[in-house]
Amino acid sequence: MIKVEDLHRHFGGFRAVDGASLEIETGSITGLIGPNGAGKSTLFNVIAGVLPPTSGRVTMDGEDITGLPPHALFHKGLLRTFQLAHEFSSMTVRENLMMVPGGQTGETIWKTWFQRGRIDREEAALRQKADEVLDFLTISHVANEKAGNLSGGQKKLLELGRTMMVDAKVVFLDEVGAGVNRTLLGTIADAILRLNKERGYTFCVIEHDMDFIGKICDPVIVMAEGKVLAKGSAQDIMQNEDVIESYLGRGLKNKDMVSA
Amino acid sequence: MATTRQAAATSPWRAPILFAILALLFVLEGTVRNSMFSGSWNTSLAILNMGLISAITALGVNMQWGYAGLFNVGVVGFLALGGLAPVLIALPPVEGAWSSGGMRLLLSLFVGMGTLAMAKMAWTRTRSGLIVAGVLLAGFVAYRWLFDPAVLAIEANNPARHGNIGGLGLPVLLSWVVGGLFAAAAAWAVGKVALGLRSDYLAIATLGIGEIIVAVLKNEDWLARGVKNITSIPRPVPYEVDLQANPDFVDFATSWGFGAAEASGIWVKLCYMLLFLVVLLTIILLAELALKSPWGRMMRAIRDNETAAEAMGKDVTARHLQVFVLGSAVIGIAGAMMITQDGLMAPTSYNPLRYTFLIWVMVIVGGSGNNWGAVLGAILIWFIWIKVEIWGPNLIGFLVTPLPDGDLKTHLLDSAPHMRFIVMGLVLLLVLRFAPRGLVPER
Amino acid sequence: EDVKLGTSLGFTGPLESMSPAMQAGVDLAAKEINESGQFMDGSMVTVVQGDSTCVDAAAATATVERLITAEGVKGIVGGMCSGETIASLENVAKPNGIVMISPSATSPALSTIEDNGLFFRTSPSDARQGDVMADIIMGRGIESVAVTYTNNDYGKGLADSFAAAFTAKGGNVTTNSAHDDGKADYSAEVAALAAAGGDALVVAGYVDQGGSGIVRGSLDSGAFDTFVFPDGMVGQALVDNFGAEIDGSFGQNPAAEGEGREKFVEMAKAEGFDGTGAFSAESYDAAALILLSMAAAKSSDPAVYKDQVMAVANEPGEKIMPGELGKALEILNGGGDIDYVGASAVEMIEPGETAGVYREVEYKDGDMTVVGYR
Amino acid sequence: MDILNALVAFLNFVFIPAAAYGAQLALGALGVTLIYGILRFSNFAHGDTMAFGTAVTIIVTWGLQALGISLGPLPTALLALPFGIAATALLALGTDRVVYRFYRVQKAAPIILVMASVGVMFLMNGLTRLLIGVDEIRFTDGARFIINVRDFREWSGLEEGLALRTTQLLTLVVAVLVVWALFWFLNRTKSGKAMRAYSDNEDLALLSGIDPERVVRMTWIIAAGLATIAGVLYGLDKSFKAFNYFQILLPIFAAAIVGGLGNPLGAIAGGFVVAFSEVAVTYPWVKVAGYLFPGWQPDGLLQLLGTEYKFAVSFVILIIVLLFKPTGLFSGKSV
Amino acid sequence: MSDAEIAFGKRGNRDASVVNPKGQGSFDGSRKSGAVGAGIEGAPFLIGDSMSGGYGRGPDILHDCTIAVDKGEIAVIVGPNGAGKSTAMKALFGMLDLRKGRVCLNGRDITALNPQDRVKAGMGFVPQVNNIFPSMSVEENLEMGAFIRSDDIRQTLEQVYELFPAVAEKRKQAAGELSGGQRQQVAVGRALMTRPDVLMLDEPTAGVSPIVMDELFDRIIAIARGGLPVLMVEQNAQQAMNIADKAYVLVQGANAHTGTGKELMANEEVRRTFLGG
Ligand SMILES: Nc1ncnc2c1ncn2[C@@H]1O[C@H](COP(=O)(O)OP(=O)(O)OP(=O)(O)O)[C@@H](O)[C@H]1O
Ligand SMILES: Nc1ncnc2c1ncn2[C@@H]1O[C@H](COP(=O)(O)OP(=O)(O)OP(=O)(O)O)[C@@H](O)[C@H]1O
Ligand SMILES: [Mg+2]
Ligand SMILES: [Mg+2]
Repeated sequence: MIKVEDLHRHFGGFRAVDGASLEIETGSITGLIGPNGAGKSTLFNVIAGVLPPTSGRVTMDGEDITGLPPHALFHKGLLRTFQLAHEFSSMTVRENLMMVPGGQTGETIWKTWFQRGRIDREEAALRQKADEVLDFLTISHVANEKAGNLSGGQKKLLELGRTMMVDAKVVFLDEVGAGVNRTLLGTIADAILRLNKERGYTFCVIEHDMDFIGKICDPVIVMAEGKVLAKGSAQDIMQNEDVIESYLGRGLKNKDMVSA
Repeated sequence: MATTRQAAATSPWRAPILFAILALLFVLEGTVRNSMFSGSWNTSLAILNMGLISAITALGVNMQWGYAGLFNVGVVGFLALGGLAPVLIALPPVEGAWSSGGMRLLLSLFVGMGTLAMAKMAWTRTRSGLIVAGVLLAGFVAYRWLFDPAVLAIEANNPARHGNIGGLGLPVLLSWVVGGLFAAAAAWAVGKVALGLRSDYLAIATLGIGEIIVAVLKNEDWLARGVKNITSIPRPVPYEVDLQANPDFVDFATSWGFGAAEASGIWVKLCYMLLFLVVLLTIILLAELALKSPWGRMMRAIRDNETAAEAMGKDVTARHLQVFVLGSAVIGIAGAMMITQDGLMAPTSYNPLRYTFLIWVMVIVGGSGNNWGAVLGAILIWFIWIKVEIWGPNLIGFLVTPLPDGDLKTHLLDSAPHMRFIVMGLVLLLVLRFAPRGLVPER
Repeated sequence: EDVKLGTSLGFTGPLESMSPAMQAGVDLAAKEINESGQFMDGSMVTVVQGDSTCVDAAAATATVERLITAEGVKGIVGGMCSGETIASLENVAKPNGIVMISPSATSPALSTIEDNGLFFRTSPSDARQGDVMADIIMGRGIESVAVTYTNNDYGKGLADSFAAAFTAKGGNVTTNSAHDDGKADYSAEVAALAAAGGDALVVAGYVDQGGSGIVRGSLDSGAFDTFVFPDGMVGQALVDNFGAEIDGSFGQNPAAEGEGREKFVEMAKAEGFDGTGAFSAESYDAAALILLSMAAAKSSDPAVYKDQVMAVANEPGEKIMPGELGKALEILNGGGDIDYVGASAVEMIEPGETAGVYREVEYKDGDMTVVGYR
Repeated sequence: MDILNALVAFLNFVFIPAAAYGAQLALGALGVTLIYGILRFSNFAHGDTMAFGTAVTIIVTWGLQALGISLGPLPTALLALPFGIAATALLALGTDRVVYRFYRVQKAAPIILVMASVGVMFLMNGLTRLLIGVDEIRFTDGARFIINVRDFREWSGLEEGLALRTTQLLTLVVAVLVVWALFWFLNRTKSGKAMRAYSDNEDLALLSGIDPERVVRMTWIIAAGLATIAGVLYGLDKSFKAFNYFQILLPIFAAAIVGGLGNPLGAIAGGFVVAFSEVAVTYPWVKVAGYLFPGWQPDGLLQLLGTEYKFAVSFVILIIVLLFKPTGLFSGKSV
Repeated sequence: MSDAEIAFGKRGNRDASVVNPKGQGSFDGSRKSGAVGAGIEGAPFLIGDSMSGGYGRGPDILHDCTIAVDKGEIAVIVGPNGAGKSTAMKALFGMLDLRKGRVCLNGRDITALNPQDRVKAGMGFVPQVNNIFPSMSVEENLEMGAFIRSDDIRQTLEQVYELFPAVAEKRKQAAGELSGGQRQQVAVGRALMTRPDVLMLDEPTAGVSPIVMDELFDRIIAIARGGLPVLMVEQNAQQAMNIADKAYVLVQGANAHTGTGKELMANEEVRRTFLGG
């Protein structure tokens, strides 16, 4: 369980995150929504160790993880994907996956000079695992393609795939849907649900597409102006007047002009 | 885009062909005598040897830039630091230096280091600036109290000939390793500061440390006599005069049709060449082994996308520090080798144009990210750098022949030595133009 | 026979502005020898120019390597700076047994170097000048001076030997600090010197380098108005730069009693270069010494003529001034003895360097006057 | 009185020289920062561009002097300056056309441009030497001093003197004028805004109808102007020597970076930071202390560090600044 | 490739003291315009007619792709990721070398014009990414939109502020400090400042919250009904189809389906495979 307690992050005088407190239950797929500039990404970045908090605390299963660097959080099983896909573009898709696990023998430079045999064995195992993941994500046909040449949606799947190379506990997804074709987004939603069910991953998802949120998330947390505005099931949230007022809106005003 | 075009045009034969051309240049330099080449094997080998040292330096820079994208503009400093090693390791001990203040000096350096460590500890424990400042001040006073008299005593010890702490009288080859260690230690300190916070300004930090190291070598006479220079550093290879005095060698030389003086020069240079080649190839072997394993994959990932690598559990800062230290160590080794070959340690000669910019030119021209490219670029650029000394004036002499005699012609002929810069610039621009990713681009 | 004479001078690099006049000195000597037609049964001398860069030992070594092994020169005038000179001497000249006569490398380290009798210089070691300068300053009743030196072996060696001599004679050196040549700005150095104070400022630097910058800054800010100029500073450029502003300053540089130097300056003028340029006269002498020694030995083999250098340079024999190389050749061909004096009053002492006769100069009414010799 | 003496000593040896030197660095850094901001690379040839511009100016100055034209108390070189700027601008534009444009059109990585600028540096280096030789050249004429030491001492009756050279004042005045003009240009004129827009987002500038080649041309012309002005002022104040203009490149870069590359205001601040740290940190306070505490005679010079390390000092200060302000003194807005 | 990657030649180096990674372009701005020819008789206001082409010397991305929009219309382009939607927009704007086909505006063939001159010819474009000048103030951003105009721009400025009141409040603030939705409004406003004859928007609603998205769509409808042709790319296909007079489905750089928004929504296969409905 990830617990955020009274978290603040200020930029100069501006309070991007202003005393947010929330919990992400183990095994859940928690949605995080809110108006532009509500502080969602900033909150993510603080939890993921990219930004130091101004004040407040983040704990994971009771352990204080506030301000740990991203690589340390990775080794604790806390993984994240990026709003804009951050693939290793000049490496092949398979290499993108094989580089993920930590503690490989061949990552210590002097061992690469003296322990070739052991490294080769480890590599073979890693390779097999990577191929399994690619199968799972239905992108094994591009295994040897440079990751930079993938389409936007495939890159997002690759992002997801990297989290499967190790035993992740919690995965943070930042706007997986923005700019992604809606049909593909459906595929991604299915993948998330399967990971959650089959492997017990906990997810926390930022997204503006309410269909997507409604399909996979429970509960949903709404942020506004750096604070938590509401929390509840997707249905409840979509009925919440405050949320409609500040975030969802009531549809087009100019509908009448459309058919004109 | 040009880059993709060039990558598409890169054939597997490119590197071998270029190396063959380079070899041909050296053979021509050794055999053909005309306005382009000198026709002397001694010259040819001398250029090659220095080229090999440059190649090792370029390999170090290439590790930092090509593998990890770290921009090191303090190459001159790390070279100089490496050059200190032969002085402190291989030179015979200076009589009276240690007894006059050596121990006290060591103690003072120890106190200096200790102060920094204590300050660091005080900061992590108490987070109080006042206490840290107190520790630093006390440490500084203690350090100076120990340091100053020791230095005075050492420098007063026969200043015309020595005035320095002297060496340990160990084999000079050992000093190559030590030179690497010196540079590595300095790189660790710089990297801790500059890489720890943000790598944005590594360039300026290294530029600074380069200047500082050279300034220290110039002004701290107790270390290596400062600007008064150290000469006669022991060699790992025989001396020419000894060879010339050896009848067996003279016979051997005559049997090959060489004069004794010429043959001795060639022999010594070949010995050096062998040593340098062993070092160069070992470094390349180790580097390629590392690059072709998960370590290399990790480094490529970090270079590709630091943020993502960090999120994938790779400690980017630590890896950057590692590569920076390794690369600097290689540069340090090259620095020690250079001093060994020159037999002279002259801190005034370390200027950034020659030892930083020229090395960078070598790496970029060769093709950064590719070890063989760096080697090719280094040897080629060094060859040109030396040869433009005569090519430049010859070229200008040729160009002005049609001019009538007069002030302009004399002025141009007088300025001929400056063609060295012009030709160098032209070569660089031409290579960049036709091979913007370098002669042997990274695969 | 066509005898080749090499030069290894810093045509590019920090001392690039001094090199052309030095090269011209060498060329002048060669021209004079050739025109006499008396050199080794009508042999001609050609001068091969090399760029030592002054600072880059590796480049200098490569240059000398080329001069010797490719061009086949029989003697070298050079190098220019001490560090580079040592490197090319040890790594190339010595193994190949070629004579080097440096006009400008003044480091005391070169006095003790193992050179197999191949290395000479036409400039004295700095150790001697320090002593002379201390005497001159003391003689003028000045007891407290600040010293600034160019941060290389020349400057440092000179400043240290001077400071030792001056203190031993009872003077006070308020500060002895370095300045780097070719730096963008010397305000900090001037400020430090001014703060240290003293009745005069000893500027152990180069006139077309940082030395002038220091003098300029000191004059402008009123830090000092009396300066002491050692050899690197004494030259026409100093008068051109500062004119009457340095009235009352004084200095010394190696030069003989008599007309040798003036004669050389005149000849240089006729050739179209500045004979007062630093080390130009010494370069002329270095070239002349090599060539005359060859003539004396009747051989251009360095192993043979190296033993003649001292004999040619010193007594007994007829004194040879600049412009009299033809006469000298005549005497040598006739089996006679010469005592080469040349443009810089060459007088060789062991181990192959000039003893150093210094002339004391004074600046008055925007001009330089010679007041005596030591 | 003693306090006045201390103050005058400080002004004379620290403040005035450092201010003039700082202004020279600032002008140089301004050119570097402009090219960095708009053309996106660190131009290593800037020092040699300065040297070239100065060399042309000197040659024209000689011509003017030969014609008997002068500016009275001001240096004749000021009259020749426009010619120098014009020639340098032509050279810069030519270089751009022959060298840099190729890479710009190819969208090559800017690091390639940096290396190309090293090549251009070598070329210009040789070119300047071909043009004017390697000797030290002084080309100041007119009145040397506005206040000189002797007059000041007589006038004030103080022990310490104060000197202010014409060139120093000129440097400061010109620097202020140039900086003001540059700011006005960048923030108020359409062309200036187009340059900032191009610097911010090249593609979008194109989509707004801005002609990128025109922006590039303008950048080179302004940079050449700044380089020539900086070079001439520096040469007037010190002296001209081709080699020194390479040496000044290092402090100029330090100044540009400490101020935040790409930021004109930062370049100016950076110039002064570097200049003052060089002069002030190595200043021996013994004399000033002597005036302030007449009874106290320290035995040392009260010097924090020898002048040998002055350059190191400015770098250490630079690194400390970067540790606390990682994007330089003036982060945020770029050109 | 991100900006920084271009700048540092994909070397991962972030050393900002060597090169400036911010804002480097991807298009050669030095290209000269060619001559304007005669357009296609009776064609829509803006038409890219059977365009084929790709980036640099790379393979073709567009294959015989036709996109058109007429006065008073909203035309929407949808399709899978990487289909070439943005590429088609860039092709219309001359930021791509067409190997086949041509672009006509208002009865004239403008295929040979470079982007700068297309702006002058009356086209306004809001790219998908990097569509503001981050370090310039909101007002300066808008002024840059009016760069080619020499008349008084104050009136247009007021109109834009009226249209986007949220932006008007922040006119002195650097645009880079705005939130995502506000940035989009500035970007659209910048294009309007040109007084364009045709407006092209590439995914103007990506990443904005539902309420802001509705607002943006409202504005777009209002603009189109004012007579200005609007061509846009949208991933929010269902919303977009509702307001589209004309819709194109692009697949692998070619026209797969064309029709009115309603028609395509009604097509079950199109809906399932491309619109995610
Ligand atoms: N580096 C920064 N400096 C100043 N302000 C910042 C910075 N980063 C974010 N902000 C501000 O903090 C606020 C929250 O930003 P954040 O990116 O967290 O929003 P968000 O909820 O993710 O919005 P969106 O849905 O648009 O992604 C915004 O108003 C933004 O302007
Ligand atoms: N600058 C470029 N150079 C080379 N290829 C490119 C470039 N930009 C895009 N491509 C390629 O062109 C194809 C089409 O890209 P485009 O950006 O037009 O897709 P899109 O339909 O806009 O997708 P999305 O919905 O993700 O924005 C992709 O395969 C992409 O990899
Ligand atoms: Mg966000
Ligand atoms: Mg797109």
